[in-house]
Amino acid sequence: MDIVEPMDVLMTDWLVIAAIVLAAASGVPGLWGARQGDKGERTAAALMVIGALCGIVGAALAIARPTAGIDLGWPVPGGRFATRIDGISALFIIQIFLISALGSVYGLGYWKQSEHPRDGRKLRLFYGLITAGMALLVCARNTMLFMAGWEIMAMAAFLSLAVQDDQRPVREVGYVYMVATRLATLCLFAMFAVLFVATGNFDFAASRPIGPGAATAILLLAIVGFGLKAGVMPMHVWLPGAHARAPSHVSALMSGVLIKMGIYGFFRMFSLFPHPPLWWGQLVLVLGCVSGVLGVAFAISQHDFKRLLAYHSVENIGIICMGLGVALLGRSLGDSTLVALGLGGAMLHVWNHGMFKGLLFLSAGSVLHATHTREIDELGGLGKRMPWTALAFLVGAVAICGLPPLNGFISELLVYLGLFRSAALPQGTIWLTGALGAPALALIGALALACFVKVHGAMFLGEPRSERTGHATESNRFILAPMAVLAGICFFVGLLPGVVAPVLDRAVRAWAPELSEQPLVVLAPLAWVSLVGGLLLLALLVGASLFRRNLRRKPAGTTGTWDCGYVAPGPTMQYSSSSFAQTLVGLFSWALRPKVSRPDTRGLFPHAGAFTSHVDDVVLDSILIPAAQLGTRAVHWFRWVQRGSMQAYLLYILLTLIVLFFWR
Amino acid sequence: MHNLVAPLLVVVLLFNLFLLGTSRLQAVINASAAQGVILGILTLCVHEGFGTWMVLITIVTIFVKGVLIPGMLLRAIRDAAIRREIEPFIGFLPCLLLGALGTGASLIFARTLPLAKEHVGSLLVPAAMATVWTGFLVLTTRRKAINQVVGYLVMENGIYIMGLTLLHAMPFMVEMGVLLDLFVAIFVMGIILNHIRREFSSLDTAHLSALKE
Amino acid sequence: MLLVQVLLPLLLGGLAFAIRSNLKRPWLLPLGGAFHFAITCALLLGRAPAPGNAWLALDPLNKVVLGFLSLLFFLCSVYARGYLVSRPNQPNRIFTASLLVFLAMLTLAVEAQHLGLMWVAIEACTLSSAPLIYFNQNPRSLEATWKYMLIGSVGIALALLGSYFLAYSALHGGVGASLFFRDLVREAPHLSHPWLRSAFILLFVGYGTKMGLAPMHTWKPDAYGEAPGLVGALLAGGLTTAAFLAVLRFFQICNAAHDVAFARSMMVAIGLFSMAVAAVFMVRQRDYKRMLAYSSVEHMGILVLGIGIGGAGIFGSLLHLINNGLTKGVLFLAAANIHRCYGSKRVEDVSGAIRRLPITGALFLAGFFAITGSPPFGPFFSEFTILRAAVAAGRFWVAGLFLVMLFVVFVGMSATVFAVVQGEPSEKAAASGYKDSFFTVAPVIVFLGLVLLLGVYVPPPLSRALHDAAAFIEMKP
Amino acid sequence: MPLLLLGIIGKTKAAFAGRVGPPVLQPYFDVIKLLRKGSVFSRTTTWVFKAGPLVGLVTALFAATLIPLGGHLAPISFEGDLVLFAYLFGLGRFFTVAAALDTGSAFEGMGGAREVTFSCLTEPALFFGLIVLTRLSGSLSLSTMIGPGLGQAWHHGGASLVLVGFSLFIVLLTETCRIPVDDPNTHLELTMIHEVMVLDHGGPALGLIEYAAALKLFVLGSVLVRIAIPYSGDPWAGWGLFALGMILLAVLIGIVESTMARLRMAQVPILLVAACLLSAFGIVLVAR
Repeated sequence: MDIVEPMDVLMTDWLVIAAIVLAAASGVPGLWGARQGDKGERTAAALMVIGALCGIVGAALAIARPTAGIDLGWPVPGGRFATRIDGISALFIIQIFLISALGSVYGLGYWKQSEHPRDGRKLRLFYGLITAGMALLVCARNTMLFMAGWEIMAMAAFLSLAVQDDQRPVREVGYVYMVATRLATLCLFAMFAVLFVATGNFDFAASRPIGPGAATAILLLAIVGFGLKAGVMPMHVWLPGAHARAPSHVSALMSGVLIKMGIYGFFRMFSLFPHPPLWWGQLVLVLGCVSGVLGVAFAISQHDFKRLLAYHSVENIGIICMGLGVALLGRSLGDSTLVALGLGGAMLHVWNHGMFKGLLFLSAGSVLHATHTREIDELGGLGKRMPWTALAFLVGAVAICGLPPLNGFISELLVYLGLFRSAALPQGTIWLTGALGAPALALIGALALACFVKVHGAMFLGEPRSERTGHATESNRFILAPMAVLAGICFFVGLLPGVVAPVLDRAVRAWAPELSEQPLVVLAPLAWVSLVGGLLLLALLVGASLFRRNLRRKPAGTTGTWDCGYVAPGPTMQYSSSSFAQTLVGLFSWALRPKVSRPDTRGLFPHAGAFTSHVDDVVLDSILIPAAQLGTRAVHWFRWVQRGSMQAYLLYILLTLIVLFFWR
Repeated sequence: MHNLVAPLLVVVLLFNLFLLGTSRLQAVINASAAQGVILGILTLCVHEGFGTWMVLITIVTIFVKGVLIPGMLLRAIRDAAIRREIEPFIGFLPCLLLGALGTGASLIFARTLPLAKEHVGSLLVPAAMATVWTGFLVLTTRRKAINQVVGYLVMENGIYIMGLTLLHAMPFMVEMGVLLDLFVAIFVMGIILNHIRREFSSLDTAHLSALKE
Repeated sequence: MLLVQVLLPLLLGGLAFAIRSNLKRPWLLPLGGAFHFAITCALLLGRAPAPGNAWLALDPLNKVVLGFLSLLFFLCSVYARGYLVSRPNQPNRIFTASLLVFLAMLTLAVEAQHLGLMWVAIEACTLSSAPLIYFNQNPRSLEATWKYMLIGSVGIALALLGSYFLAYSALHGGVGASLFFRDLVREAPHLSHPWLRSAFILLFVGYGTKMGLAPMHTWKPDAYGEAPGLVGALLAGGLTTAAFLAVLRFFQICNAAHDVAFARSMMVAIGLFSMAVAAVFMVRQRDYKRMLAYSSVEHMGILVLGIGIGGAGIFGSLLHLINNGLTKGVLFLAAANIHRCYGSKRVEDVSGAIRRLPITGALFLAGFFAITGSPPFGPFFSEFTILRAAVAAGRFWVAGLFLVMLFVVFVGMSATVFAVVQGEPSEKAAASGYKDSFFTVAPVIVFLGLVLLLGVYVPPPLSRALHDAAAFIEMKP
Repeated sequence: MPLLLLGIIGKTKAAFAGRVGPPVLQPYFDVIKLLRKGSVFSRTTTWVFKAGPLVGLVTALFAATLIPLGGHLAPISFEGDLVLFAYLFGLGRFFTVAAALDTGSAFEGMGGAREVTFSCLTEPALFFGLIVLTRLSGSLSLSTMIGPGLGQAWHHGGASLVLVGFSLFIVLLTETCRIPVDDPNTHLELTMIHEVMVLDHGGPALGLIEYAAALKLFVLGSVLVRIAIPYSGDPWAGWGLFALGMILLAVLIGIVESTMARLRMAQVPILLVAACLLSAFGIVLVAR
């Protein structure tokens, strides 16, 4: 045994490395395949699935027994090929490989080579690269290796977004994404440089305590750098457009996993600070609240369902940040309970959001594939035409609203517990953030509920609002199967949270090793929750069967919907999603700044008019773009320097000489 | 013979001012040529005793600076049929004043630099500075391409004067290299001048500002 | 052996006039490049004796530069053959000849151990590159050549003046009148400092003009914009490198004289200024070849910045010298292909390159990512090393400005590059018969491969050589 | 018991209106009758429409098991059950509104929109109140928070408890669709919230809905009553007090309904924000 152990521990690491290689290579064979013909795509999906299995098995083993890690020389300045899989990494690895494997299967039905001969191969190549990059950066224990993985991920994501670069809007969102991600990367450059100077090495380890100045610098740079990737509220500008325009399984990967890499960065960096100042936790917590509330508020006001889902990613990132903030508070107070609840909640929510947001994007993609529109107000009545997609979306919606008995509830419960406990703290004003956080989270939950009732209702219930929606048909099995798997996971985690708790404990320990261990099973009523959840489901099933029996006894008649005496009801008379959200949008108009154009209905016989309301991304369209234009104009003013006159050019040289001579 | 150095340098400086002040291209070119000849003589004066290669250098210098290049330039303006410089970017008078100021400044500047004992009190360094400065002025203020070539020549003259301060130190081939490169540079410029004339039917640099932001 | 390396290209250059056929002549270039590269390899691997006579010799510094330049020229010469054959109606006799002379003079400048000799060689490079820029023989290229020549010559003249100052400082210091670098370095402590400083300023400005540091960069966009792409690659990778080598040599002398603080501050200032100027002109740049020129200005700035920061920065900027040169090779050659295909270098007329020319377009995009310092490409490591050095030296403002410039440059450059690469190609472009050929694509792929290699694996010999060179500059035994 | 409350409310209003009014047990009769009826469904609807009432009822039942009735502890109680409590109602709301949208009628959509919109404002108010209770009791379980410990909580946190009581009362009126927020028995669909949502339900479904609504009233009401009457002693006496309190509450609601007019829809949010502020102020009080 003693001899065997290091052996298979080593194997664990290499298994994950192999998985990364397989994922990266998955798209390559297809490049030589014919433009038509499905060999390439099937090979790609197969490779990806195999790789994913390796990766998941490896990560699972790593959770079971901590691994030794790999540390090989890597002859680049400051580089070592050092990887290790601790509790935090393992969770992320499993999620990465799960979602990307399901996505690649989904791609078989959603992005058929026969339907996209021009860009199918490119897309699969970059898709594999995204996966590989993410897995690499999550394993990396060397900042250079981390940067490599990070940038591979970022660039591959841009390229897979840009496969449809023949459409202008795609080019625009791609540009915004690229600029944002570059800003993030540069912040990370600076952060790692500071880290190196502070610790004297390129590992993710505070070999010597980091001074307060450097610590603050690292915190701020991390918040900007990783926050941009994660899409924390003021820095979310790239997110809605990119998620809306990318192919849906790429959106699922982006929203489900890619933005979490920013969160991973938070976890990894903050784990270096055993005694963070109190204001760190409070700052992160407040950021989380802002991001959550505004994110969901923006979501409600959208009429493009993929954009709407994208804004919900902003919201959920906010919830995760709240959990992280609680954990930071706990760590600076040395309160292991808060740490366990906060970080456990954040971790679990990372995982859950990956699952249900992946599910939602995949089912949204299924709708898009069937109807070719992203306008919510053109849909409706799809529940009859695409029952399975509708069901999947419903599961995802209930889960994302954090309602029992699905997985979203568990993680939000943990965060709630953390917030309530921190609100119950006696010390000074620390409890204040918690006391504000809990109602904020409640507000977020209620708004999310409103939003998803609206979008589910408008898309799948009622009558079709447009011609093409009427002719929609259910998608093929490649599209449905991955959704089924994800829905299953949502139920599993929601009903048996006790199973995942130990995994979370390991992550918590990896994050704050100095604190005493507090198993979540003890801290949180997970057993109760699964009991209640199970009973709830049981009751519903029983009730349903009774109801059905009752109906069988007294057969129900059918008729049209009661129209309150209106003469000619039609599909267009249905309550549209925008009207559904109108009041709420009004409540938040101070932040959303909706653009409304009302028809002129004055006078006795008003003309036919149309009412439209639209909400842009305030930060991007009202602040950043004008600022950028201003800057460009300012820069253009300098152009006269290069005016083409030789005399001027020589004059510059002369002046330089004079200045330098005076400097001497 | 060493006592000739100072007066000759004064003449060089006067030529500088003349170059800045005058507008007729021919006069400008001739002035630069004369300056070249004086430099040739200076070489002899600065260097005690006639070495064989000293004489050689003097002859080559005088030939290139005083005959060959001016000849080419004169031919160029004859072909291009241009006689005088149009008003420079800043008028002639300001040019003159700037030149005079520069000369004064270079005298002061040379003072800040510690001189080797054999050069103490010699005008060589300030004269070199002043001439380079003049060259720059011509380059930056004149409109005609020819005039800029002349400016470049004057600058090279200044550098040459600087070179005289360490005639002993400089091995032979570098001297030759200087002249050679000077020659080739001007030669290529001459070719380009001809091209310019053919392409734009004038030597006015106003035509040469198509490439810009 | 070193002499052979200089003379051989000259010989071939002479041969270029002898060959009649416009199509056969270009073969001389790969030939010369291959010979040159072979000799270089032999020298660097120590197979061939490198008799360090007084005038030409290899030292840790120019070893690195020589190897890099030889490789660069070899690949460019392969490309040149394809390029010239693709333009049969354009006479290429003078072009071929002066390209080879350029190579010879570049080698001379790198290997020269004597102040004057190096200066002569660099001047000769300038002159021999004039016909290269004038290759297209239209008014625009003429104007570009004129500006390049005049500004370059002024720069070189200042460099000469600086050399005189340096010599004078030696004279005044009472040390021997020798202008060999090794003597100057040895005697540096005795040099007269006022003269040394003035000399450094003049030399920095003079050779800086050749490097294209702002504000002496003004010739660059015109020259690179009008010259054929491979000339751009050679100037941006080759001539600037030789000039940078010269600056390094004088920096080393200042180092040896223990009077380097002013030089450092000067270099940091000029470096940042160059980056700023480049950034300003790259925002909304509508001409993708001029954009590359400004990018070259930016990276020259980064080079001197790294030297000015010192410490790890010197290693970083030597590494960046190679990374930048190779990446510029990718970008200029790919841009040249795109230019040939679309017949325009304005963004308005060029779009969808990646659909029209899949390989070239992809290479252009990859080169862009590389030059903006994205891992896993080589430039990332060099730029990060420089940043690290700045932070370690406690110069946070420098580091901050450095990052800001990098960001602005990226914002500007990406807009132009994406506009070129993405979208649907115009009908005119689709109609033009141009296709990627082996000779016009293979070298670019090799360039990119090398850049990628330097990003994932810096061969230990290379890094050792770079460390030696850095130690050599810093006068650390 | 829940339906009885409705009866009492009806009686009270009748008394104010000077009528005799229906018998107190009338709601029972209604529900039983409904359950016996056959049902009619719109062609537009899917299974979601049928699921609505069922989920609404089941969730309300589970919520009921979480709160301590009378003097006894809740059958189900654990740390953090307050979150479950709130989110169970959320689940119910989700499906009720979904069912409303399933009919595709403009009016029911309108009702659903109002329901979720207002609940967005009641939830924070509820949680502010819960935080006050947590800080007072130091527990995260309903049965402890509003359990025996409440007695001394009144001593040191009385003022804030009063505020919380007020805000919870507003929450209750809103959640159970009472005047001044909603008018359960007008017949102008445009003005209604809850009733208009269930326009298309009939027969057993409607019966379930009616019962679920009453149950919701009962559950929320009992929380309020527990807070108002923090009795801890002999459980049976506790039951008595509790019943008494509930009846009083019903009467109170009746009085409010018959004395106040319905607010305009636009003004409802203001009322709810006020509720939030009340309980937030409660926090501030308990903090000092």
